[in-house]
Amino acid sequence: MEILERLRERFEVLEEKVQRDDLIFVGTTGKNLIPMLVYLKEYEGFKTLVMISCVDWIEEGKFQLSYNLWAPKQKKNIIVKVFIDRKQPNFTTIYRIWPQAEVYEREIHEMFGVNFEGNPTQGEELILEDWDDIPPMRRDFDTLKYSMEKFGERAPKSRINIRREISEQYDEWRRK
Amino acid sequence: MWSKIFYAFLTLLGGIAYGLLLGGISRKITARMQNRRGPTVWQNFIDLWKLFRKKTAVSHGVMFYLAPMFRLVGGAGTFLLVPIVIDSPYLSNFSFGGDLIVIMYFMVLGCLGMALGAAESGHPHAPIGVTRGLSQMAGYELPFVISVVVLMIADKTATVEGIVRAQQGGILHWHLFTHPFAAAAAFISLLGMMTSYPFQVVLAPQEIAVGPPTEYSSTFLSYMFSGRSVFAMAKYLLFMDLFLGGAGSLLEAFAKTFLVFLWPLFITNVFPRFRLEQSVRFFWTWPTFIGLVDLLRISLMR
Amino acid sequence: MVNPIVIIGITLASAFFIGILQAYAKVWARVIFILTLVFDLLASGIVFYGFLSGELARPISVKIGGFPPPIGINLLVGKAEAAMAVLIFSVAFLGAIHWFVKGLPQPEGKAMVLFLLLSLGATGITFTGDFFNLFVFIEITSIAAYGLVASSRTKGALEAAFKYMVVGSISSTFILLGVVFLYKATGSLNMMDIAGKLLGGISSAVLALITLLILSGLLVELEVFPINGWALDVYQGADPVVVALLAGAAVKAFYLVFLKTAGFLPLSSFFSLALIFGGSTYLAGQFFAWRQRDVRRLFGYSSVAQLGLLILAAGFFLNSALASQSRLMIGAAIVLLIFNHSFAKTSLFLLADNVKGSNVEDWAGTLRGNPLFAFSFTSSVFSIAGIPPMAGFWAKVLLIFAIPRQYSWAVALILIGALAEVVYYFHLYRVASQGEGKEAGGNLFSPFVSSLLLVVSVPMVWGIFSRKLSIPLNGQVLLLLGISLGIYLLGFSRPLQWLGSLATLGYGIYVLLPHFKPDLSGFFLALVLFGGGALLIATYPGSKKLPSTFYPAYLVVVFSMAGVVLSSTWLSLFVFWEVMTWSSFLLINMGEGKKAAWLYAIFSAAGAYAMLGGIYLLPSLRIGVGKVPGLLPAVLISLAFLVKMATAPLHIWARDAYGESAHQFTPLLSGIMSKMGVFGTALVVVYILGVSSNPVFRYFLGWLGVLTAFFMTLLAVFQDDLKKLLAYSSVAQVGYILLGVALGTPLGWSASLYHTVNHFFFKALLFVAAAGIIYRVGTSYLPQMGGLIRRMPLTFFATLLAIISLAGIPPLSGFAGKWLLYSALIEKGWIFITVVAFLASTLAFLYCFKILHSVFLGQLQEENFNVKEVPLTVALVEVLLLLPLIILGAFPRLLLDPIDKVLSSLPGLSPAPIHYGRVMGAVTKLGHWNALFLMVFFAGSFLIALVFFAITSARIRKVGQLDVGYSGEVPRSAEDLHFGYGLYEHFRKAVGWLIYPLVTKVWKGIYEGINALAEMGRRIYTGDVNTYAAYVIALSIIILYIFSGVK
Amino acid sequence: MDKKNYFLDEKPEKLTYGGVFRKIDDWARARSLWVVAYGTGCGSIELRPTFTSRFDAERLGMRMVGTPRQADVLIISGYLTVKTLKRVIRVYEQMQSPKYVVALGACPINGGMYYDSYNAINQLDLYLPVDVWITGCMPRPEAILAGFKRLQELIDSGRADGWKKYIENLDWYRENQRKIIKNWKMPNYNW
Repeated sequence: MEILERLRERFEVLEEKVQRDDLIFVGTTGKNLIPMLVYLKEYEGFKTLVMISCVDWIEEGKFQLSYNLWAPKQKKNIIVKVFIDRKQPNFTTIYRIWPQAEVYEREIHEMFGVNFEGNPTQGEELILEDWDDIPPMRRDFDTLKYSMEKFGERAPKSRINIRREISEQYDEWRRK
Repeated sequence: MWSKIFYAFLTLLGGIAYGLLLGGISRKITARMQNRRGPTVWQNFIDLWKLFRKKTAVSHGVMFYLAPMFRLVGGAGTFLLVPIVIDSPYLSNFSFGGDLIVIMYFMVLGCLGMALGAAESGHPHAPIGVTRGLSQMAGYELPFVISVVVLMIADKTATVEGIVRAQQGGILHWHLFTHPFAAAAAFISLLGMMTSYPFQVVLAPQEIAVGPPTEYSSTFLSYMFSGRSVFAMAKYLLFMDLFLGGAGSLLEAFAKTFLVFLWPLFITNVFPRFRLEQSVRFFWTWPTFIGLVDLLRISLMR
Repeated sequence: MVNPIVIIGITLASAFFIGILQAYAKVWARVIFILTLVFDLLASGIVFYGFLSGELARPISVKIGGFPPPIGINLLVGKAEAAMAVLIFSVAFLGAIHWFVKGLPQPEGKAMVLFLLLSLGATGITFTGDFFNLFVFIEITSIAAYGLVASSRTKGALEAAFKYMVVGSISSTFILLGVVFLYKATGSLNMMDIAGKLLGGISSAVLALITLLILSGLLVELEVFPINGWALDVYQGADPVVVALLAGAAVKAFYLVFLKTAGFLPLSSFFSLALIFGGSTYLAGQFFAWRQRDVRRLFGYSSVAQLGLLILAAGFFLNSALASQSRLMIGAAIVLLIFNHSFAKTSLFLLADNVKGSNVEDWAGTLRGNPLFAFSFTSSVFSIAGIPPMAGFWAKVLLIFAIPRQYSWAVALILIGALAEVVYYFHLYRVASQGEGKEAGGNLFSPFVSSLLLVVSVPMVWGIFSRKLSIPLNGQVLLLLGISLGIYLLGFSRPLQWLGSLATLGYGIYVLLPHFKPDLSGFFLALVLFGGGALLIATYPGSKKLPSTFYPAYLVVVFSMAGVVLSSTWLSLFVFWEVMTWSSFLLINMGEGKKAAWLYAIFSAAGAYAMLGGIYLLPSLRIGVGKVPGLLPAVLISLAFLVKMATAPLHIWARDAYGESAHQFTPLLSGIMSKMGVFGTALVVVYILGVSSNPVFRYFLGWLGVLTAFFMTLLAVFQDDLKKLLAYSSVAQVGYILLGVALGTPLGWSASLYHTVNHFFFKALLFVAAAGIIYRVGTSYLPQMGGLIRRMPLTFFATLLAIISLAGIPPLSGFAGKWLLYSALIEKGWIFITVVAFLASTLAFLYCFKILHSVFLGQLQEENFNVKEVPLTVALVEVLLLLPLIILGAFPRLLLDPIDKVLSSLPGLSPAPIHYGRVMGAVTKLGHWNALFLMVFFAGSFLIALVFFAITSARIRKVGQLDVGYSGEVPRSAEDLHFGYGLYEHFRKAVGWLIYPLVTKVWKGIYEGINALAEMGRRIYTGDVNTYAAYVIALSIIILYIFSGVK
Repeated sequence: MDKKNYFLDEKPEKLTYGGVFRKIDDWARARSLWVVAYGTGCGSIELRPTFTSRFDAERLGMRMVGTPRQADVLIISGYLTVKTLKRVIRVYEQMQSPKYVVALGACPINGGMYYDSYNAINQLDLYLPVDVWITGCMPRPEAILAGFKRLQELIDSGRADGWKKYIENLDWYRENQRKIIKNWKMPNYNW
């Protein structure tokens, strides 16, 4: 892929993978991310930021941030991956390049606790209201335990009776 | 005098009941047209009773509290001002209270009270609905007024009785046939008055959910409900008297109002909805031009 | 008795002495300077008094050196000359005082000498009876003027002096040539001789040549168009005192000579000369001033225009073909004009000296800074613009009514010019009266005295001229107007002023009690006095913000309206109409509107002058004398009334005038003053048009009324300012009233008169309530209010009733008007109008709801949380006004019966064909309506429903204002929930094209077109002395060629 | 912000249930169920067919209304998150008594497939009084209709008194609600 060559010339490319003709994965370092995104946007035609996602690699102590870009003319996707330290999940915002990144970053902050410096609305509630634990999408968060503690056990058996009653009722009613 | 009041009261109850029944029938017919069974024709009575007997209600203030009375009294007043059976001492109601002009203005009283109460609820949908309703009213009023003026000029009277009397002597004397264009304009504007479907902009379930009575509940709503049904009856009666030659007997009245009632019902079930500005523009063009034909005819023949 | 030569001699001598003394004793020089002027003033005053008292019957003729006239120099002092001298010396004296207050110009000795010489020269020009002597005095005057102008230390003064000098020299040359030829032809230079004996001897062509030479010289000095560029430069550049003396007095001396000399010319030549030059100068001056941004140059244009008017008047004055009565009137007008202009201009120029900066914008706020300044400025401007009660008004009226019918185009010209004058003077007035108060300089003594002279002269002038024109102005009303002005003296305490006003109004009602008769004037008089009184009560709360002139102006408006309705002649109606207009102008100007009052002034003035023109065309001034052939007077007179009713397309002043006027005044403006238009139109329809004739014109009026109603209603729907909304509503309602009047049937008139009264009740109530609300809430912007029902229940209730009445919904009183109107329309058969009227009143529901919702319903905004109910007086008036709404709703006959009486008193009308019979409402041939039944039915069934509800209802809990079903959300603030902005935006999408501001654009286009023309015309004044000189010579040649008759 | 006057901060009164018209009332209430059209979870997609031509709930006298004020029945159509629960509580309390709650699907009963989710609640009846449960994931419209039929019977026989229980045990319900809604930013009583 020519684009990969061009990227290699200009930036530090840690890993690369051509999944399909129109989908490329590129890994890079945090320092190189913003130059690379700007380059992709301005010179390679990847005008659209499709989404930002985050993966928790708990074993390696890392968060992976994936920036999914789309070039409307060439009809190509490129996903730029960058790994950051899980202990100090600080990274920089890209909302100045794509304003819509603001919301994705806000969500990632809420769900993973990644801190995007410079994001103006980071910290405001987006999906969770009044969250009081570690970010729920982190893999060390025990969601079952949390659920049982907060929302109680699953319902008692006795309620099944009512259920049966209703289905009987239903049959009866159908027969009429 | 007292007997008159008594009969008027009875008529009013009858009017409310017949209005509710017609509402039920309309729901039934609509359901059948949509290939479903639909509620019973008495459904509106059940709803009314339920609302009336709810346990709690909320009030947002004085005007909110008084508005249902306004609505009911406005509807009832309009209903009672329109004679049902023309020469009957019992069923001509309070038509001595005023002529057509009075009726046209008295109609507004209920709407105004309703609008004020709704607006006081503080819910944003309420004033939105009211302003839409008022705008639409400005729309349909033009063709309606044209046809009413045509009738008043043609019959040289502004009283409903006079207009009814002018139509006696056979079906072809009905204004529906003597002034077909005016009648057409009026009947199109009736669609707007009844907020039938192409012109359903007030309650507008798709946009503002319930419209003006968003905050009304329980007993309040039951009053509004009965007010609305009697108001609808008043409009049917008015159209019957204006265009269908009035009624000589109660049975005739039932039949003719039913005819008037069917017209918006059939329209409403087969049309999608206008936006407000389309609705106003429609009223100010087509039915207006149709009505103008008769208006010009009248003014030239005079 | 003082010998006139003494005046000249002493002045000349002291001028000489001052020059010497200056070097040794400056103080003595000043003392002598001022003493001389005092002496001159006294001396000329004594002479003038001599003439006035009849002690001197014939002109004083002084023979200098004892030589008989043809040889020696001769002074000839008559009444006019003496008066002119008094004028010159008073202006000079005032100017001198101004100099002393402000500091004399340097070098002061020379300035004083030149100043004395200038006034002396001007006096000499007036006095002299000898042509060569005249030339000498002209030279003295001119040279002194050049010197004074040149010595002014202001920008452009030197250049102006140079231009003046060049042009002046040419003019002198012409005069000298004329004098030489004259001497050659007659062998004499004495005016009396020439006028008396010698003229017959020479050929008319030669005589014409001579006169034209002299006259064209004088015309240069009289600043006729287009050779007046130099004068404008002088006015702009020179020292204001000098300018005041020049424009205020010296030019008038030239004018006197002009009058004297003009007699030599064959009449027709002089007449057309005067008309052409006077007229063109007048119009050019008035219109060119529009674009002028420099105030002093603007005053200059105005002076030029006034001189043009004087020349025009001279043409008529000397026309012996006119009846002597008219010539006498024109003479009086000339005297008044001169007097008026001299002192007003003196005052204005000296005031201009007190303002820093020369542009119009620099005057911003000057009127607020200093009451003396305000007084002087206002009275001077009113004088110049010819606004009653000032003398200038009478001058204009006298002039117009003396001009015979075949010259009615001259009347039109005068009126158009007067309108143009209003435009720029009131633009200046508007700028000066608004903005931050600015302390104008303290040298206000002289301007104050001169404007005081103008004001003091008012009663005398009125006394003389109202009798002379045989206008029976109602004496009681005049007295009341006087008392009203006296209220100003209580200005130290607003409550006292308020009480005083109430007492005055009560006294007024007592005095005018005999006039409450069942006829049209009695009907409107009751409305004016009782309505004005009721509304006066509500003015109390705003005392903090009210200027001290509020109450006097308010009372003047009320009593002048009383004067209008009590007038028995059209002219007295016009006089009171003008008083009403201008006092209301002051009140509107007290508000916040930037251009509101100005627009109001322009439109009112246009209407008023049209009315004056119409009255001029009437065969008889008495109201109530037969019909008039032709529509023109009716149309012209109606224009004034239509303006006051703000009928489309004359409505564009109304929105801002109603919206921005003082809140306490707006109820009166809408409730009563707009009804004066109705009264006037009614008069026109009954007495000029005839009720049953001119159907086409009345049909046109009907369309005007109904279209006004329609479009104003539509505009009101989209208006977001409470008062402006009510303004549009008010105009629309008056449109209905006009429609009823236009119908001309008894039923239509019943509807109109009923609606007139009823509209007063509900609209005044609405405006009073609006005033109270705005006072409490602090804004009139509707989206910022809301939910006030929780804080102002009484006001809400009152407003609700008023709105129901306004919308014409039974059972309240408003419906009767609607019912009558529609019945009348259908009876008459105006079908299309009926439809539009119905539609308009349906549209009214839209804004009715808007008022109630935006102000009272919906969510209460946080900033209004601590708002209280309106003040007590306002609440009292609200209650006072809402009672009739209910009572009339049940018993409309209470009003319809008096209306029937009024109708039967009018020619061509009879009581409305309504039978009351057994029903407590009305029955016509068309329909019926039972008011009492509807009221009882409504109240009864409402009560029954309410009681039933209260018994049977579920348990009702009153919840808070944010407790609404809001998709499960908890609303954060009232503002989020309140639907205030763009209430009818969706409706605008449908019908927005109907309210395209076409009319506004047309009026604006006209205004800007005239401005562009004025700008083009102004290019004539290149500012280049060569051009000016060329103009003078070219014009003189043209004059000689055309008018001399020499072929 | 001064909350004064903004919300009614007053405990609801205990209502008696009876009177002369009790029979008629129950009969009418059962046959006139107005449902607030508030989709809380995935089950609300099932309500559309229920109320339109195919299944036609209107023949049972039911209607969708757009405002809680006029509604009698609140349908909890599937899982509830903490965030939705807040709104549901508010909607429920804004409805006028007598009022009924119908819970749809497995999630309100025991958390369903979201039983271990960090934000879906497990037992609805801790927070709101449920009159009828309809199981399924999701229940088909037929089941929903059957549920409503059941609700009608309960009302008709006077046994659908969740609204009374709610008022009587308001403190208990509030305690449960506040346990999971940490930051109670609502007015205490949402009438």
